[in-house]
This record gives sequence, C-alpha cells and structure tokens, in this order.
Amino acid sequence: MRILYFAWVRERVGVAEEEVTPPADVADVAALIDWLATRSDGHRAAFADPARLRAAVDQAFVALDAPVAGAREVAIFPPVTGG
Amino acid sequence: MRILYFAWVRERVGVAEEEVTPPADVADVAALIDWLATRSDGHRAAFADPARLRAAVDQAFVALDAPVAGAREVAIFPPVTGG
Amino acid sequence: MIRITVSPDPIDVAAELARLETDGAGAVATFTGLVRGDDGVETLELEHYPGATERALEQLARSACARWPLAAATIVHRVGAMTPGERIVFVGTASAHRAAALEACAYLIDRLKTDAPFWKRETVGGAARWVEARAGDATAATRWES
Amino acid sequence: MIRITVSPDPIDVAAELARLETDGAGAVATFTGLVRGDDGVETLELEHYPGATERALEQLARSACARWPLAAATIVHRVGAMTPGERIVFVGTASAHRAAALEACAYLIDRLKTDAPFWKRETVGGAARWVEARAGDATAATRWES
Repeated sequence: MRILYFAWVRERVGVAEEEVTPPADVADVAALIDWLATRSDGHRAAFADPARLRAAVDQAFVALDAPVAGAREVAIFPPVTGG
Repeated sequence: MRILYFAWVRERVGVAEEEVTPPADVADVAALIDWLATRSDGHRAAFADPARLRAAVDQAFVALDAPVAGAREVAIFPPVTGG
Repeated sequence: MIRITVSPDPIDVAAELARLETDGAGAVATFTGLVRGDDGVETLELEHYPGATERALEQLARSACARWPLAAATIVHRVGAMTPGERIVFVGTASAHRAAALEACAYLIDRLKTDAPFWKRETVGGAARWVEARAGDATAATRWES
Repeated sequence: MIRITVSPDPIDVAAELARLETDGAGAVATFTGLVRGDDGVETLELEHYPGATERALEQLARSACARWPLAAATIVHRVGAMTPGERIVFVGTASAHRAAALEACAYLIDRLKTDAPFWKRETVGGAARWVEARAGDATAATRWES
C-alpha cells in the first residue's frame, strides 16, 4: 500500500511517500493512521491531532472511518486551502 | 423644453429631438405625451400605446406621472434592452 | 475605483482585467456579454442616450460600491453596429472578498439590463427589428431590491 | 467543453477568456484569484496532489455542467511559488444564459476551495507557515448542497 503525505503532514513525517504493509486488522483510515504513528517520532508528531487530518483513498476524498481494504494508495493531509 | 426620442419612438416620430413650449396646464409626462401626440401623425403613431413608453426628465428615469414643470430635457423611449 | 466606458470601439477585456487586478484586491469577477447569432441575427445595433447612459452606469457602479466592499468596479458597454461573437458589455469587480466580487458583478449586469438607456436593433434576413424588453430581466433586477 | 489546467506557469486570462468566448455562448463569467500581499506576505507556495487534483477539478466542472446549461467550464490553478499580485486561480463559465454562467462560476470557486487538494504556504519575514483552512470556506461550499 502506497502512503502519500502533503503539506505540514509531509514535513513532520519527513517523507512525501512510503510503501507499507499494514497488518490485516487495520480496517479503516483512522486505524491506519494509528498504526503509521508507531513508525517514527515524526509520524507520531504529524498524527497527534486526528481532527486536523483529512484523507483520500485511491485519490477520492474519504472520512477517517472509510475502509482501506484493497486500497492501493492512501493520502493523509491537512484540510485543503486552495483557490 | 428639449424633447428627445430614442429607438422606435424616434423612428415613428421622425426626429431625434425637438424644442417645444407646452402650455402651462401640461403638468406631468403623461400629459406632455398627449400634447406631443397632436403634433403629427408620426407622433400619434409613436405614442399610441403609453404602456410601451418610458421617460426620463433631465436625464433621470421617471414614471409617466412625474411632473415636468421646470424640466429642461424630457426623453421618451421604449423599455431599455441593453447589456 | 469606478470606470465607466460607453463607446463604439471593441472591448479589450484583457486590458480591463489588468486594470481591475492592479487595484490591489485579491478577487476579481467579470461578466462578458457577446452578440448571439441565434435566429439568424446578422448584425446588432446599440442605440443609447448620450450623457444619461454614462450617468446611469456611474450611479449603478456607485450603488454597488455602497453595498459591497469593492476596490474597483468597471462597466464597459459598446454602442453602434456589431456582429455575432463580438462583445457588447463587460462588467468587472475587484474586492478583498470573493463573495463580494461575485455578487456585485451579478448585481451590476442584472441592474444594467433594466436601469441603463440602451436599445438593441437586430437585422435578420436583411430586415431590422427593435428587440423587445424581456420580463425576465425586470425580475432578475428586482431580486437585488431590499 | 471542460478545460482543467494545473501548472506552475503564469495564468494567461486573456487566452482563457478567448477560448470561453469561442465556445459560442452569449454569456461568459469569470473569477480570478490573486496572491494578496496583506500581512507582509512575501511569497506563496502552492502544493498539490498530482493526479487527484486534476481529477477533483474535472469532477467539479462536470457537476457544474450537470447543474447548469453550460457551453464551457474552465478551471486553471497555479502551483509552485508565486508572489503578491500574481494569479493563483482562474475559473470561467460560458452559457447562453447569464444567470447560469454567473451562478456556475460562483459555485466552481466556492467548491474548489474545499474540494480540491491544494495547500498554501506563505513566507512572511523570511519564515514559512502553512495557511490554515477557513471555516467560512466550508460554509460557502455548503450553500450549494441541495
């Protein structure tokens, strides 16, 4: 599973993307974030406040309780500020 | 008093503007139009349906019951169609 | 800054846009009306009331500036003869706030249709006819009354 | 016709406008967002999610075309580094009906602010900070839900 990070989430994690294989019991985006948080201090800092995080699964915006089973690409980022 | 005509009102009257001196009892725009209608067959044809006429007194849009006393310039025209 | 132009010259929207942008606001909204070739229209002529037209457009722009916090309001209206595809009217607004720019732009074009002395004459199949006012324009203009 | 562009190149609004006009509708509405120099902002950087961003903008344009009778919808968003006064975003719509063009243009810019993956980073006094999302943007976007 490819994980992408953007904006200050990317900066705190320290990488723009990584390939991971989460355990089978990681069912939704929130659980995936909790699991990713254990990978480094940077990850933990980036994910400290889940209310400030948004996600996309296979390039479609989703809520944090959306399932990740079968996803090829999950992106984690702050609320968007374009336009 | 200077009278201006626009669009099909101008075409039917036959002139774009004329200088007139209406009698003292011509108090409002509607009365002025009735009086002007007697000037020629073209005037009469132009003013046949007052519901299709609009007016401005001294370059400000007004209703047909607006007074004309002291006016220097009165314009008579169809509903506007710009933009 | 208010800019009003009534002229037989073609409308240069790039220049108008550039002027709106340099007025220093973050949001610029525009509306451009083009001569439509529907129903076989060959040419369109715009007649206006010199002096009164500019005055009406100036008042309209001032009323928009009173209702919304605008950095700039531009109205350019072409008069004389034109052909399908050419620009008849350009309205532009600039503001620090996008909602203000967008709403004021819609307001200006809606009110311009009913409040400014212009008259259109179309030529179709070689015959000229004066365009009738549309009830929908009066309705669109009244939604701004409050 | 839908046109989506996400690029580090400056936005050529005259060219975008010309394309909207040639799509044959009588009414063209546009919105241009510029980098504001308020609060001493020196540079603005726009990060995006390549692929997903274009897809989100395409979906947004399609939804506008489903809601209003549009001849064309254009969204151009700049990414990368820019300075105050430069254009960040251009949205344009063309329709036979002025209300459709104006409303769809407002819809596109309101929804773009919340539905497309872009992130702004400002540099002020040499220090960079990520711009926080504004509650007002979410509110503006929800007014189109129905």
